[in-house]
Amino acid sequence: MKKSMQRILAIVLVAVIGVGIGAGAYFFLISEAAEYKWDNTTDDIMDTVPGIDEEVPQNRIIKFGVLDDMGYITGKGAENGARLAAYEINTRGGVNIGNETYYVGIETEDTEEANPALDLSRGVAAAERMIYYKKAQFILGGFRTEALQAYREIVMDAKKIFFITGSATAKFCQDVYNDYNKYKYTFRIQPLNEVFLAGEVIRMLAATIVDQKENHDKNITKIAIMREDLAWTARMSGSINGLMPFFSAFIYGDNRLQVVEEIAYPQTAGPVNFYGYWADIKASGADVTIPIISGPTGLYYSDVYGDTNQPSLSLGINVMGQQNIFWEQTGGNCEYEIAMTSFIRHAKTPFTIPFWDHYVGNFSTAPIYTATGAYDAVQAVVTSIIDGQSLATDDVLAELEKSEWQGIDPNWTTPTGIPRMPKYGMGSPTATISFWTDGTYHRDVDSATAGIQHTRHDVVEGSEPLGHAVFVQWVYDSANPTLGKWECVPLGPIPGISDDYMLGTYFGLGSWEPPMYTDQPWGQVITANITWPVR
Amino acid sequence: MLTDIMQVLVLGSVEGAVYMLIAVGYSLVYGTGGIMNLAHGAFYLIAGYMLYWYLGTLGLFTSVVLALIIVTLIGGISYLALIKPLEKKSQLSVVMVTFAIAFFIEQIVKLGCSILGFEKESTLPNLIEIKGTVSFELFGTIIPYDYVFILIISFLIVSLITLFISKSKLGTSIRAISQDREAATLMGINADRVLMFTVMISAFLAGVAAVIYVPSYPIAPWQGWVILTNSFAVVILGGMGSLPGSVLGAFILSYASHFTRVFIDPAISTLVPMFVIVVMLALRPQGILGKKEID
Amino acid sequence: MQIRFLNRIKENSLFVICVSVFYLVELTYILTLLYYFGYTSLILSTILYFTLFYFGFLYLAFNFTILWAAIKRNFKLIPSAIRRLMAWLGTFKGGLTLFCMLIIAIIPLLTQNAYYLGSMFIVAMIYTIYAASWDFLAGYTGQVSFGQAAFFGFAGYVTADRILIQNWPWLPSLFFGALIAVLISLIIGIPTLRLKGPYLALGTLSFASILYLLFAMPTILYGSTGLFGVPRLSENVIIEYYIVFIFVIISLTIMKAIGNSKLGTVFKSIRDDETGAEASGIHTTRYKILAFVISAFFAGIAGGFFTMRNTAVSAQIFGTTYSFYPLVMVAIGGIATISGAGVGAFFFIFLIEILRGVADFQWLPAGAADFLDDALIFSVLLILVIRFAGAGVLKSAIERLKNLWDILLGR
Amino acid sequence: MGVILEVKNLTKKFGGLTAVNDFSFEIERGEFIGLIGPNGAGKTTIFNLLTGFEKPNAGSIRFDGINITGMSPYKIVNLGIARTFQLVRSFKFLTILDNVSVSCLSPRGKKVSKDIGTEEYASSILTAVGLVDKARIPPIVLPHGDLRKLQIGKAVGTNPQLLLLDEPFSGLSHEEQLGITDLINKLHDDGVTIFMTGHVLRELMTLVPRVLAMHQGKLIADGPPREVAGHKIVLEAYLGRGEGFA
Repeated sequence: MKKSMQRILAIVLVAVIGVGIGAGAYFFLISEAAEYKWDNTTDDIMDTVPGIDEEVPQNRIIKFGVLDDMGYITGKGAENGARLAAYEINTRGGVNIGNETYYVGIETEDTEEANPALDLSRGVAAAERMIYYKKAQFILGGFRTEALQAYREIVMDAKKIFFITGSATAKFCQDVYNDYNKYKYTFRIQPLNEVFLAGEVIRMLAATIVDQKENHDKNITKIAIMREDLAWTARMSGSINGLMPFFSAFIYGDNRLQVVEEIAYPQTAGPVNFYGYWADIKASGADVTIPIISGPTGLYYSDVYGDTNQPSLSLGINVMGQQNIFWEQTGGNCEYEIAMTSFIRHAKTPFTIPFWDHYVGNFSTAPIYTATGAYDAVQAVVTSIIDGQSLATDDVLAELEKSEWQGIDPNWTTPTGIPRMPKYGMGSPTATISFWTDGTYHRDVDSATAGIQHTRHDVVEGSEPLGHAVFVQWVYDSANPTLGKWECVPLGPIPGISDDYMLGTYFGLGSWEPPMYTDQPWGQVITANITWPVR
Repeated sequence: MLTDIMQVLVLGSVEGAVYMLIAVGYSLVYGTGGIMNLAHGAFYLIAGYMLYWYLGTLGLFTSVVLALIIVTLIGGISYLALIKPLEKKSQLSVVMVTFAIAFFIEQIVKLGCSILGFEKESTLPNLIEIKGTVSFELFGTIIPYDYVFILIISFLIVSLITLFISKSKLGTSIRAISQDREAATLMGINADRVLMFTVMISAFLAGVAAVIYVPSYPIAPWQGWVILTNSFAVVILGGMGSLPGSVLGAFILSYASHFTRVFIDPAISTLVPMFVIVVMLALRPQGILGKKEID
Repeated sequence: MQIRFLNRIKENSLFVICVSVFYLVELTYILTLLYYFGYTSLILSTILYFTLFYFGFLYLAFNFTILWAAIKRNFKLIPSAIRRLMAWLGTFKGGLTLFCMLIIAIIPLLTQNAYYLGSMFIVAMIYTIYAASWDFLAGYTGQVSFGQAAFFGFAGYVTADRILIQNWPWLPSLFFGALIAVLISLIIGIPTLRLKGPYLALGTLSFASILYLLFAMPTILYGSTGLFGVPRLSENVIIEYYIVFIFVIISLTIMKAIGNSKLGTVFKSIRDDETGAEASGIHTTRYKILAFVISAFFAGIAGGFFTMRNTAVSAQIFGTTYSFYPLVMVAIGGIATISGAGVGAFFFIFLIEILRGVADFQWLPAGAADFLDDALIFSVLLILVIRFAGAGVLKSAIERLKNLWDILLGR
Repeated sequence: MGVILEVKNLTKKFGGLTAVNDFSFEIERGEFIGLIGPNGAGKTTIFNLLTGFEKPNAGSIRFDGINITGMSPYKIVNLGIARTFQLVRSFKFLTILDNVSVSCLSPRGKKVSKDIGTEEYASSILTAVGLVDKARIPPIVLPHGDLRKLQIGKAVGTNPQLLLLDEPFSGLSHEEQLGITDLINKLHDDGVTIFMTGHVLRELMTLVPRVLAMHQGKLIADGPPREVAGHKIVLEAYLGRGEGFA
C-alpha cells in the first residue's frame, strides 16, 4: 500500500519535473517570450529608450549596444555618453525615416575586460548576447585590446557596425585596409591611435623645449623615458630617440639635447621597483621625463614621482592620469605631471562645452574619453541613418564612408570652416571623427608599419585643432586642496617650425595640408603656462 | 656602482621583509596543519582595504588596530567554519575552499568600495613624513622613511613570532603538532584549537604586512593573487613549512629580482624569480631549508 | 642510457619517421617565423622549440613502448568493450548518461540562437573537456596541478598559429596543438612530478607563470596581445555545436575508459598510496608522467577549441584564472568522476550567464544590482557547495535519482 | 642453492644517529630467516635499505649477483624482492582485487599475468591468501588480520624471489596469527625465500630455522633460534628494555 503510494507520488513528481523542464525550455528557448524586449517605462536618461516615456514598438527602436566593462570607469563612461546622445536625439523628436519616427535605445553588456585576470570568453559571450539575444543593430565600446580583438570578430561576423571608443591599437583600423570585406564595419572614434599618440608627445615635447628656450631662457637638454615594455612603447621610444638629434640641431645648433636614461619595465613590476627607476632618473639629471604608460602601473609611477621629489617635469602618456580622480588616487603626488588626454572642457568645437555641461548635469561626473567617443558614435550613426534614410547596416556604412571623401567630417563643418548646425541637433564634442580611406592624406608615423599607407575608418591626427590631443597639467588648487585640478596645456603650432617640416622631414612622408582653424583660441601656444616642479 | 649596489640592498631588503612577513605566516600554517591556504593573499587584501576605508574617519592608530583585529578574526572564522570541517574529508577540498574564500573576499572588497564610495584602486598617504618630505637620499638611492619603518617592524614582528613559537605554551603545541599531529593529539593537545590559532597568527602576519606596506604600495582588488603567488615562490624556494627557510627565500628572491633589474634588464626582472624556483625544483625540490618528505 | 635509447629507436622505425617528418615541418615553420616576426623572435623561438622537441621526443621515446603496448592491447579489447558498453547503457547510470547526451544533442533543434548555442552550450562543453582533463589528473592520479592553463594556453597558441600563419585546416591544427601541449607537459612534468602534494601544485603554477611572462613579452612569441582573427570551426553555429559535442563525448569516453582500465587502476593506486604503489613494483614517475601527458592532451584539445571559439588568444590565457577554473568546476561536480566535470562546467557557465541577466531587471531597487554581482553570488555558492557537498553534487544527485527511479519501477 | 642476498658493511645514519652500523649478512636461496631486535633496533631501516626506500651511507647490497645498492624501489621490486610494511597500507579507494592487480601489473607481475590474464592471476592470489570472497569490496572495511593478508597478497603479486615481511604479526589476535603463519609457510613451500622481522622472539622461534639478532643497529647474533635466544648480548638487549624472552 505504502509502496504504491510512493510510486504514485514518484510518478507525479517525475511528471511535474518533466513538464517543468519542458515548459521552461519552451518558455526560455522557443516561445516568443524568449525574445528579448527593449522595455521602456520612464523618460529617465538611464532607461532603455532615454527621454521617452511612452511604450515604443520594438521595431521603432534604433538599437545601440554598448559593450564594455560596466564595473569600470570606461564602461560607465561609454554607457553615459551613448545615453546622453540618445536622450538628446529622442527629446528633440527622434529620427524620421520615411514617415515613421524612430527612437534611439541603449542597452549595455558587461565584457569584464578591465579584470587583470582577463577571461576572453566573457567578452565574446557579452557580444553574442548583445547581438543574438538583445538584437542590437549598432555596437560601440571596448577599450582593452586583448579582449576587444576577440569580441570584435564576433561583431564583424554578425556584420554590425562597431565603433571602438577606447582602444588606441592602430591594428584594428589597419585591418580594414588589409581585409576590407571582413572588417569594413570597424570604426575607431576615440582615442587617437598609438601611432599618432607618439607624434603628439613628440610635438608637445618640441613645443615645450622651444618655448622654454625662447620665452624663459631655460635650456632643456636631458630627456628620460620610462615606459612599459610593450611593442608600441618601443616603437614610440624609437621615434623620440630618432628625433632628438634633429631637434637638438634645430633648437640649440649642436647635439646637447639627448635621451640620457631609458627604462623599459615589465607590466608586472611592483611599486618598490619604481623607487629604483626614479632614483636612476634623478641621478641622470633629466629635465623632462616622458612616461609611456597605459596600464595600472601609472599609479605607481605618479605615486613615487611625488614621494621622491623629482626635479624633472613629467610629460607624456599616463592613461591613469586622464581621470579626474587621479589627484585623489595618488594623494596629490601627481602634482606637476602633464598627461595627454583626449578631451577637456575647452571650446575645441562649438559643441564641446555644451556637451560637457550637459553630461556633468546628468551624471555629476566629468566625461572621460570613452564617453565622448560613445556620444560621437551615436551621433555619427544617427546622422548617417538620416542622410541615407535607411537603417540597413550597409546603407549606414555607405553614408559613414561617404563622409570620408569630403575631406573632413561633414556633420558640422564646411570647406569655409563655418560649423554646420545639423537639423537634428547633432553635434560632435571632440570632432575627431574623420574616417579617411585614401592614402594621400594619411601620415603613418609608425616606421615599422610605414609600408601600410591606408588606414581606414580611423581617427586622424593633424587637422587643427580637431585632430590633436590635449595635454593637461595637474596643479595644486588652493581653493580645494584635497582635489587638485587640471590645468589645460593645449598644443599649437611650434613657432618657427611647422608640423609639416618637423614630422614630414623625419618620416619622409611629404607635405600635408596646413591647419585650418588657426584663428580659434585652440591654435595658440599656451605651453608658457607650464608649472615646473619646485624642488 | 655604489648607488646600484645600495639600490639592490635597500629595495631588495624592503621587498624581502614584506614577503618574509607574508611567507612566514603561510609557511606556519602549512608546516603545522599541512593546510595549503590559498586565501592568504586575501587576508592581506582585506586588511589593506580595512585600513584604506577607515583611515579617513578613524585615524591611523584605530584603523590599524581595527584592521588587524578584523583580519585575525576572519582567519579564525574561516578556519572554524570552513577549513576544519573539510580537513578530515580531503586535502583537496581544503585547497578548494580556501580558493573560494579568496575569491569571495576579493568580491567583498570590490563591493565594499562601490558601496562606501571609494575608488577600487588607490594609494594611501605615507605613514612617516619628516620636514615635509617622505623620503631621504642615501648614496644616490632614494629611500622613503616608510621603508625603514617596514624593515624595523617586520623584523620585530618575525622575531617576536619566532620567540613566541619557541617559548610559549601555545608555541610548544604548534611545534608538537607540526612534528607529529597524532602523537600530539594523544598527549592531550587540542589540535583543532591550536590550528585555529595558527591560522589566526598567519592572518595577523598578513595583516601586519598589509598595514605597513599598503601606504607605500598602491592598493587594488587583484593584488591578493599577486601576493599569494609571490608567497608561493618564497616558500617553494625556502622550503615549505620551514620558517627560517621562508625568511631566507624571501630575501633571496627579492635580491635576485632587484639584482636583475639593476644590473641586467628591468624588463626581465619579474621573470628571474620564477626561473630561480624552477631551477630550485629541479635541483633541490624540498627547498633550501625544507625537510625531505619521504612519505 | 644512450645505447638503450638508440635501441628503442631502432625498435620503432615508425617513430623515427615521425620525428624526421616533424623536424622538416618545424624547419619550414621556423622560416615562416623569420618572415613574420624578425630575428629576435626567430632566435628565441628556435631555442624554445628545439629544446622542447628534443627533450619531448626523448621522453616520448622512452614511454613509447608503454603507449604502444596499451594501444595494441586496447585494439584487442574493442569487441568486448562494445559488449560491455551496451550492457552498461541498460543500467540506470548508463541510461541516464544516454538520456543526458540525447538532451544535449537535441538542443540545436529547439533553439538556433547563436548566443545560447555558442556562448553557453559550446563554451560549457569546451570547459567540460578542460575540467575533465584536470579531474583525470587530480581525481585519478592524485596529482594536483595549479598550472593546467599551461597546456590549455600553449595548445591555444599553437592551434591559432597553425590556422592563421600556416593556413592549416582546423583538425590537424587542433591535434598539433594538443601534441605540443603533450610535449610541454613532459617538460613541466619531468622536473615537477618528482615532487609531492603542494610542491607539485606550486611547481606547475610557477611554470604557468613563466609561460605567462614569456608570452606577455612585447617582441617575442607573437607579442603581448597575441593572435586574433582565428576562424571559428564553422560559420554555422550548429555545425560548430555538433563538432564540439562529438569531441566532448569522445574525450570523456576515453578518459573514463582509461580510468576504468588496468592503467586506471595503476593511476588510482598512485593516488591512494604512492609508496605502496612503488612497493608493488610500479614505476610511479613514469605512470605519473603518462597521466600528465593524457591530461595535457585533452587540456590541449580544449585549449584549441577555446581559441577557435574566442577567435583570439593572448598571454592572459596562461593566467591563474584559467588554472583555477577546472578546480572550481570539478569541486562543484565532484572529483574523480569525469562526468562531474561536465556538471560543474555547465553549472558554472549557466549560472554566470543567468546572473548576467540580473542586471537587466529593471524592477530591482536602485543599488541592489551591486549586491547581485555575479562573481559575488558565485563565490558564495561555491563556498556552500564545497562546504556542504564535499564530494560534489553529481554523486548525491545520481543517488537521489536512482532512488526515485527505483520507486518508480516499484522496486 | 647459492646466495640470493649478500649484504656487506651496510651503514645508515640519520643526522647524528647511526640506525644501521656496519651490518653484514647473507641469505641462501630458499631460506626462511628471521630478524629480531627490540623496538628501535633498526629492523625497519634494514628493510628500507634493502628495498631502496632509503639510500645507505656505506656498504653494498647484492641481490642475485646484481648490485642493487641505491636502486629505486620499483626496480628492486622488479628484480624480485617484495616487501610488506609494518603499518598496513592499502589503496583505500580500490577494491581488494584491484589492490592486488596493481602488483600484477608491475613488469615482473606481468610476466606471469600476461598469459593467464591480470584478473585471473589476482584472483588466484586472493584465493591463496583467503580473501577471494571479499574481492569486490574496498579494504577500509576489512579487519586487521585480513589487511595483513592483503599486504602479503600485494607483495606476492609481484612474483617475488625474496619476500621481506616487516612485523607480519603485530597487532593480531592468536587466530589471525595462525592464519598468517600458514600462509607464510605455504609461500615458503612454493620456493619463495622469506626474510621476516619481529620484536617478540617467541613468534619467530617456532617458524624460522635461522635468526639474525640486532641491537642498536649492529648485528649481535646469527644462528638457529635456540642458540640466538641463549646469546648473552641478546638477553641483555631484551632484558635491558624490560621485555622478556618469555
